Amino acid sequence: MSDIKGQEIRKPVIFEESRNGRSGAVKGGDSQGLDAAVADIPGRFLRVKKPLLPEVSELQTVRHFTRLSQHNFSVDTHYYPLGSCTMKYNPRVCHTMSMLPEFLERHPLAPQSLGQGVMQCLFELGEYIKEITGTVGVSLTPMAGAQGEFAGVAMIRAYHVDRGDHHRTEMLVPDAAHGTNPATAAMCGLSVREIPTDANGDVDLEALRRALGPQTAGLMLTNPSTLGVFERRVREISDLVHQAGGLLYYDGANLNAITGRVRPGDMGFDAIHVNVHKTFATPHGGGGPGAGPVGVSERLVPYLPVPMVVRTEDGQGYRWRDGADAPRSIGRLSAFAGNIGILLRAYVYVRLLGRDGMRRVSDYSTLNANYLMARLRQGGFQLAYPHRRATHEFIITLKRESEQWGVSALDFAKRLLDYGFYAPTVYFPMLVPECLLIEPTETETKEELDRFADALLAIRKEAETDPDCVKLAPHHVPVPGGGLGRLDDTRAARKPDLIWRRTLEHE
Amino acid sequence: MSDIKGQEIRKPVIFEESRNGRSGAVKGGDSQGLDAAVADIPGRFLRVKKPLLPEVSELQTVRHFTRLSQHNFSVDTHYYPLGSCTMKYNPRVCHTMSMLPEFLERHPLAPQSLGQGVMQCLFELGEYIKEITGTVGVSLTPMAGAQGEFAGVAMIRAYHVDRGDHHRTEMLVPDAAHGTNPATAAMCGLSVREIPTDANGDVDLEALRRALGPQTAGLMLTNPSTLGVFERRVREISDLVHQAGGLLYYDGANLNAITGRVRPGDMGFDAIHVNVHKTFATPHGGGGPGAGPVGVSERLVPYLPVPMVVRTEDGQGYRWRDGADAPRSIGRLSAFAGNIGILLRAYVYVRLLGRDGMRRVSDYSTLNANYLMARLRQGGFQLAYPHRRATHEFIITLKRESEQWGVSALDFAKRLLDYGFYAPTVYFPMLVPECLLIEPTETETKEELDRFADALLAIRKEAETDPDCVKLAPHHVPVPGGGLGRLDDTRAARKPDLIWRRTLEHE
Amino acid sequence: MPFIPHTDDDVREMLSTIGIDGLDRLFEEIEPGLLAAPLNLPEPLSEMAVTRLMRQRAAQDRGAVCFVGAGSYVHHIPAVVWQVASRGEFYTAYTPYQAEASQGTLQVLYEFQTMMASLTGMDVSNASLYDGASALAEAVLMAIRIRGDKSRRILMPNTVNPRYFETVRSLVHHQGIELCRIPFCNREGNVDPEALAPWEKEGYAALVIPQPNFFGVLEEVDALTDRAHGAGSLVIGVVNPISLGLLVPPGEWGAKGADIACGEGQPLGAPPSSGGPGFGFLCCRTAHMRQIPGRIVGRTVDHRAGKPGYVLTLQAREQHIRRSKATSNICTNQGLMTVAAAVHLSLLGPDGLRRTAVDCHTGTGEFLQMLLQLPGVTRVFSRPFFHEVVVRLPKRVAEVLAYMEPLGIALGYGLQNDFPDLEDTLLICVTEVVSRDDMETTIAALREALA
Amino acid sequence: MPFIPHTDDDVREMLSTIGIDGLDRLFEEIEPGLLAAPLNLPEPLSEMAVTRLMRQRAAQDRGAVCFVGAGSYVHHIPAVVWQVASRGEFYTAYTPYQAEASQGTLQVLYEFQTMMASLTGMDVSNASLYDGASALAEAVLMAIRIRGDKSRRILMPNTVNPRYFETVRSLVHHQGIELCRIPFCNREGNVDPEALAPWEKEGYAALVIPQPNFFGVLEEVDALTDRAHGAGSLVIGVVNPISLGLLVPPGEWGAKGADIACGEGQPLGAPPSSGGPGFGFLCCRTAHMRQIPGRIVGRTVDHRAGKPGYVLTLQAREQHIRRSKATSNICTNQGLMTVAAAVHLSLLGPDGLRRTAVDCHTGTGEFLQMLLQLPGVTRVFSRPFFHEVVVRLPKRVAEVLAYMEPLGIALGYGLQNDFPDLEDTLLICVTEVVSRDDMETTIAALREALA
Ligand SMILES: Cc1ncc(COP(=O)(O)O)c(C=O)c1O
Ligand SMILES: Cc1ncc(COP(=O)(O)O)c(C=O)c1O
Repeated sequence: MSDIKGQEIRKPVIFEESRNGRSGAVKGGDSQGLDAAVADIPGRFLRVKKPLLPEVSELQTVRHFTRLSQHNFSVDTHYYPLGSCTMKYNPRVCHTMSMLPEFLERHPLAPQSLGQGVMQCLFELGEYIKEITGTVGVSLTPMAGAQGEFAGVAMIRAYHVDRGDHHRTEMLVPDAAHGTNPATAAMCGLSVREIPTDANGDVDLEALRRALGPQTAGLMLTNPSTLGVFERRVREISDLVHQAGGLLYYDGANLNAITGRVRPGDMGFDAIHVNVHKTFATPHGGGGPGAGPVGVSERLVPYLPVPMVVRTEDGQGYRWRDGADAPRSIGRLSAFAGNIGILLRAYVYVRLLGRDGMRRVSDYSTLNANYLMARLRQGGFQLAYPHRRATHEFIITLKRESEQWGVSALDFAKRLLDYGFYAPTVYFPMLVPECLLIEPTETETKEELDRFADALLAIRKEAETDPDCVKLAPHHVPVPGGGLGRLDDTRAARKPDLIWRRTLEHE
Repeated sequence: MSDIKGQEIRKPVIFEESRNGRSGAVKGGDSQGLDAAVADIPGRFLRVKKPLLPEVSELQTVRHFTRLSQHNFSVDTHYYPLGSCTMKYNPRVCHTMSMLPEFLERHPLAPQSLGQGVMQCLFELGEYIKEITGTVGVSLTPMAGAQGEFAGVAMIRAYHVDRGDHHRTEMLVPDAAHGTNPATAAMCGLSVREIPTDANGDVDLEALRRALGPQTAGLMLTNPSTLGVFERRVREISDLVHQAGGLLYYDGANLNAITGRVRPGDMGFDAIHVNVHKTFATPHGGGGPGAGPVGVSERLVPYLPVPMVVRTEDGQGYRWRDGADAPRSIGRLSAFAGNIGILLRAYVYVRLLGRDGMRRVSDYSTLNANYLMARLRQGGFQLAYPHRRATHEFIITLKRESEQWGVSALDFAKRLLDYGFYAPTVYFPMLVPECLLIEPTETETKEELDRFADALLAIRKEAETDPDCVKLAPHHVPVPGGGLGRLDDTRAARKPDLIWRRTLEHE
Repeated sequence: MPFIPHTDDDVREMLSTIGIDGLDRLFEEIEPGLLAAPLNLPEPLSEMAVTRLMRQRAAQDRGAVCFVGAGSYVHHIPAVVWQVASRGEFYTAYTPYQAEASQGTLQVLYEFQTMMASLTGMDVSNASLYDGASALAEAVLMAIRIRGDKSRRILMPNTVNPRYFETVRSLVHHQGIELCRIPFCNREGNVDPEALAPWEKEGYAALVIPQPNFFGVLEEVDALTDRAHGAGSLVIGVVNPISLGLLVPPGEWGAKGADIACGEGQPLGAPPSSGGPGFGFLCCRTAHMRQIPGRIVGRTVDHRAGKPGYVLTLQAREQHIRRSKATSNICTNQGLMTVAAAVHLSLLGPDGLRRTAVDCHTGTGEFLQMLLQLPGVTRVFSRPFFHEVVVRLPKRVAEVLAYMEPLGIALGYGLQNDFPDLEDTLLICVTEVVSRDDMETTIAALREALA
Repeated sequence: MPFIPHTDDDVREMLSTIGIDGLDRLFEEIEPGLLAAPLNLPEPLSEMAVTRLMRQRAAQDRGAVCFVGAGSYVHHIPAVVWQVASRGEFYTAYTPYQAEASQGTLQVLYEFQTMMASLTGMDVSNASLYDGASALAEAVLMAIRIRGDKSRRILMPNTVNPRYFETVRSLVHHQGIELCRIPFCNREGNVDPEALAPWEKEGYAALVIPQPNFFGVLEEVDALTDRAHGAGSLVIGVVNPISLGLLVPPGEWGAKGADIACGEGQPLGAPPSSGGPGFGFLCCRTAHMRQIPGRIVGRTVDHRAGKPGYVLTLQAREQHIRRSKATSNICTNQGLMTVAAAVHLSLLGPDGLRRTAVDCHTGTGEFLQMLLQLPGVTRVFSRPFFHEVVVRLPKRVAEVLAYMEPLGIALGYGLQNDFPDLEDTLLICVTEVVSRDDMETTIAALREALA
């Protein structure tokens, strides 16, 4: 039998489909006289060599990218329990409404009178975020969670500097923290000190006490933490940090676990970012765009990044407040005002859910996580924090499986793909060995959770009886070249092939 | 190794995913008090048993149908050389423009003053169709090709009846004709007489002469015919039929081969339908909707089906002309005015292509067919009409292959799926044994044609060396139940399972 | 060249493989006298120019607050519906002739058939027809086939949508089928079962029963069905699928239920779109399954593993096999609209459908009460109705409509053209998309119009 | 419950598996005093109500004939672009951490990287940053890392978009980096290479060169690049990708080409959308590859068959591995926008991109000529420009803009706020979407405004 397979046919790089002189989108007129038309630009400024862009027909474009799209797991096609990423259903109406042509076509510098609709949405979204996070000031401008973190830490720094506290240059970060936390602190010119976690997943209070001092700028905390547990002594922690003169940053990546139940502001945090692609169900788009609004307590309000939407003086409309208007602001983080198209999706989402809906988010995401955790525990998996409630996510550790059968967390992850599930987050947080961080989200059904639990249990059985099957997985997920195996990361990093070249023999 | 495969996982029927009380789209309010709200309707009119509709979440709906969609070959994903169906690229802008909310939301009985935009498009489309087909009157109302045929034949019948020619009740139809032709004649209360085709694919003129008589209502002809050749003596044929008192119907399914080159009206046809999903690139949507506008010669103008868009008396606008206005019309074919959303797509398509573009359609569709035909002939395939030019499609016959190796046209078709190509039309037209009717269309590249030719040649080789591989194909196209094989048609017809039942054990 | 991928090199190579020296040679079999002069068509437009043009055209079609139903209904369509149905794999496929390559479309159709059969209370459904009116015509032809030579007479009440009547007439009259009109009660707006009496002696093939009827009025479907069955005739129900969220389905009318149910599927996910595309549906009893027109999908298994899959089936009924003896000439149907309907119904579910039906109905009831407060406005028929109702105005309807038109209000459908007896009456429908504000603004405007 | 699929039975069973008796128990580890009162959020809206609301909001944002550029550009986006990019498989995926499950996204990114590298004339590209301004900040940080301890000074001409300057300042100032402003020539609107002289003694890490600059003026990129290189410094080019259809790419500036190229990708398939989302791009020489911030996709092979496939690579640069030593804190980028850009560029091809650039440029030239016909309107800078140009009006700009605003005309961007010397000047841009009619209407209105 031939090995040519309908589902596994090679997907060439689009440049291989390219032919000199072929063209795509329907453009009017013809290419004659283009040179004459730019006679006012001296020749030395003009490009000679044509860039390597595809020369393909519109059908080729559609077919190429449509077929590529099918080579993706996504929420719309697969259960996607990627811990810390909250891959829940992205309501389609949010997309449709944010793609209304009036919103799309508005130039950022067009008169504000012609943008009152979008500005009202943004203003109201800011109010909702303040309410949900328990903060008193908000700026929507950060373009993702990490930029929100930057804004928060930069505000903390500006606060200290403003008060003449120039020596507060150390940021405390739990060892379980996401990589963006220390990286952000570094970008803000701060040094990072790690705080260990205790056996039950809480911050080691003693270690924290020891670390605090006059050099402390603040503490960055995720709560629920990335360990899938709620930091129980959060008020004690915030008191300690505040008493030491530091401020508290809240990494809002896990807000989905607590909306409507607890508010970071009430816990004592001074700055908070929200990943709208997590709690507010905006799509992650295979990498972004996101948006990372920041909310702040009273003392940080003057430092919020610009621009911000505020009410006009007469209270009748909305206007942009920018640097001129906010002299102590940490400034501008992007050329305009952030990812407004994404913020609109978040706005629509809150309007759809309303008060009760936002609370149900945390109720049911937590229910799903605890249920799945119970099922996996009953099936023999080892929990990282067996004595804790799960929040909206939880961790299992495959240390035992790895030691006994030589099958790693990564192998489990790859094998799950064969079963039609996207893999949970692996090897994060770093302090739990061979871990899977599993986040079911509230929009998945009990049946789907059961199927996923059954798959994990089946793989565990395989790991015992036929470990190679798991170690070589995936077996059934085609790669564009026509193969089916696992991809060679090491080779990728050792001999980087980052752009396609006509002369290169790839096959 | 487990046989669970990411790409081949069972797709359950949506009802299996259903759970009592689960719900999808976001509806406001609650279900309380629904009964009280309809207290004015006596109980005997009210439904008691809940209908079997899915009770699933919005995510389940999206995921179910998205995954199902991926189990489809389509123009957007695959080369689709389905003869007689003109599966060319469906420009996406036609979709976008016809989906503008003002067009979608317009009620058919809303005041005409609020529909001048759509009506102008329809009026102009009618003018273009007249120009392209060489006719003098047009009605856009038929909802597909077959309804266009009905309109044409009904007009021919009405014409004879109006002239007192009540005995003209026989419609002549070549043996190569599409099934809709004789079926349409029958719906119009006519009897059908078949006219044979000669060895070169032209109508057997002698047989035609013999068949003509005072009983002749007319002749239905496809030109180019479904044999992929142009009927060379079409003028002689039309003269003969007209002389015998009959009228000529043109099945416009193959108009893509001749747009801008030859016009059916100039060939002598009295009524013509156009399949807009073919020549005008509107999508076929997995079965429709289509639209089948009819154009007519002078003598049939009074009989055109209603409604039609016409200019207002003052020439400033457009209005609907209906039955009251057209007393000899064959009447109304649908509740409103046909598939207007589809007609808008066709309109946009003509505007994009313009005069030259409409001519290029026939140039390049014919070039592609003749090229592919030449390649297959050179590769050893037998052409049905080796002495003829191909039009926009052509036929190969696998009689030899079937006799020598026991591999049928259907087997070739199924094996092509493994190679990632949709299959050409098989076993139509019926008079060519073991035939594949191949229509490449103008929007495919030479490379794609070459790949397709190579695949057919490879399959021919397989048929010789490993016939079972071909006879059992497809091997790599998953079916929803998780299998990979060919489906059992016979069982389907013998034990019809046409709707899902909760109690039925399907698996 | 828009949409044509050929480079000059391609064309040269291809011509040389064919063995000719120019494109014109491809057409050399065509008698030169037939070749057309360059067509008089407009110059091509760029996508950008076409976009501008179409937006201008669309802008002329100003939306209206719409109280018109009469066979087409404005409902809210969740965003999911068309985002899914517009996916290229559904949108650009053909009728699923190669089952293995089209399992997606086929499974959706199977699910659609299940939904429609259950909704109508029937055993089987086809995979769509053009629209409600032509579906009724096909149902009539089907009934005639089922009855064989016994009768070619169909009883068609005047309470059936007049456009449906016209369509049926155009589509069936060539086959010598007699459509007999049944009058309705002027006070109640329905067909009295006694009105069938005159036809019972000679007999008839089938009775058509609309529910609700064109006036929104509920017919006595049980009595009508039983009476027709008693006369040895078939019953064809014409129904609005939204109403089936609330009303007894045709399959349960009378003692035995209707034999065929059909109607317009537009309210299930299709925007009104000036009248099309929507889709026709047609369901029937298992006994008559082989008389159905159009495509039908069946579930079967694959030869290799015996796992479920789907195919087009019972094709021996169809034109491509049976030719002039086929159950219909239909080939292309309204496939994509059934995908939208399946998605729409999945989102609604039984409760959502019921809720929609109730919301429309109560909206109509409320608006009716508001109308009846206006001096001189009266209700025409006294019987129970569903989501559509007839009122009489104290002024010429045409004048009133003309007054409302520039305000962007489509107040209703004037019945006088179709029913000369129903002078100055309007058929009015409220669906869930009409807000209370809309109603109040409209009433205010109408008060002025009537003043 | 919107979006939550749990039935009562489900909840019961799940709680019992967990071994608790109510949802509240799930939160029992949270100190009761922390539990919040019910939030003050609006009541939920149905999808229909939300649709109505958002359409009303959108309707307030009346479209304008737009002559504003200044960093965001209105281009025609073919319908294909967002129909493809909005496909659920792209739209609802995460960053491709599991390569085998995300080959589609990864291959698109690899193709995107190829297009951007070729467009800028550089060797490699990352897979996007937030926007053009933050990309410039990252380029600055990258240059500082490359230069090691040699210098923490960056020369930043005043011809760089002032919003970019502000953004760079906010993002890099904590790290002790000095941004030195370079003045421009008041007559010509560009930076004279001699203006770099004062900085050459002490040295600087990198020179930023905008091409075209904020005024649309073409800088002497060759001389500037060579001069910076001569001083042992790096060159960072900030470019508009549309201009690269026509202009010499940074990789070819001067003798050796720029070292880093970055900019705003919005003109490639992203609508202006009040300023975002677009995307930042950043390309560089192979030598500096391991200093790039953000995601990078690499092509590799599978272990089993050795067939090509794609992975995220060089991850040792990134925050999730390197933490406080990472090249940047960026995690989520603007992924989906790069899918749109890849589709957009595939539709355009090199010729289409060039055509777009030329159409914009000639449009601006034409409109400039029309403006200069008006009494008192003058051109401010004399040098060659690309698709954007500065004019001086004989009247207060604010007044003129206020006059045009209610007519739905956004006539240009007033420079006086950012450049007090440039009194009464407007930065004007014409793209291909502006028609001749638009220009004429605007000129007529402006004539009145100036009268
Ligand atoms: C715990 C945590 N913090 C911060 C981030 C960074 O957010 P973003 O990716 O939106 O920049 C993430 C994202 O995955 C996260 O999981
Ligand atoms: C030759 C021919 N005639 C008629 C038809 C019927 O057209 P439609 O499917 O639009 O009803 C077809 C469709 O396949 C055809 O190929």
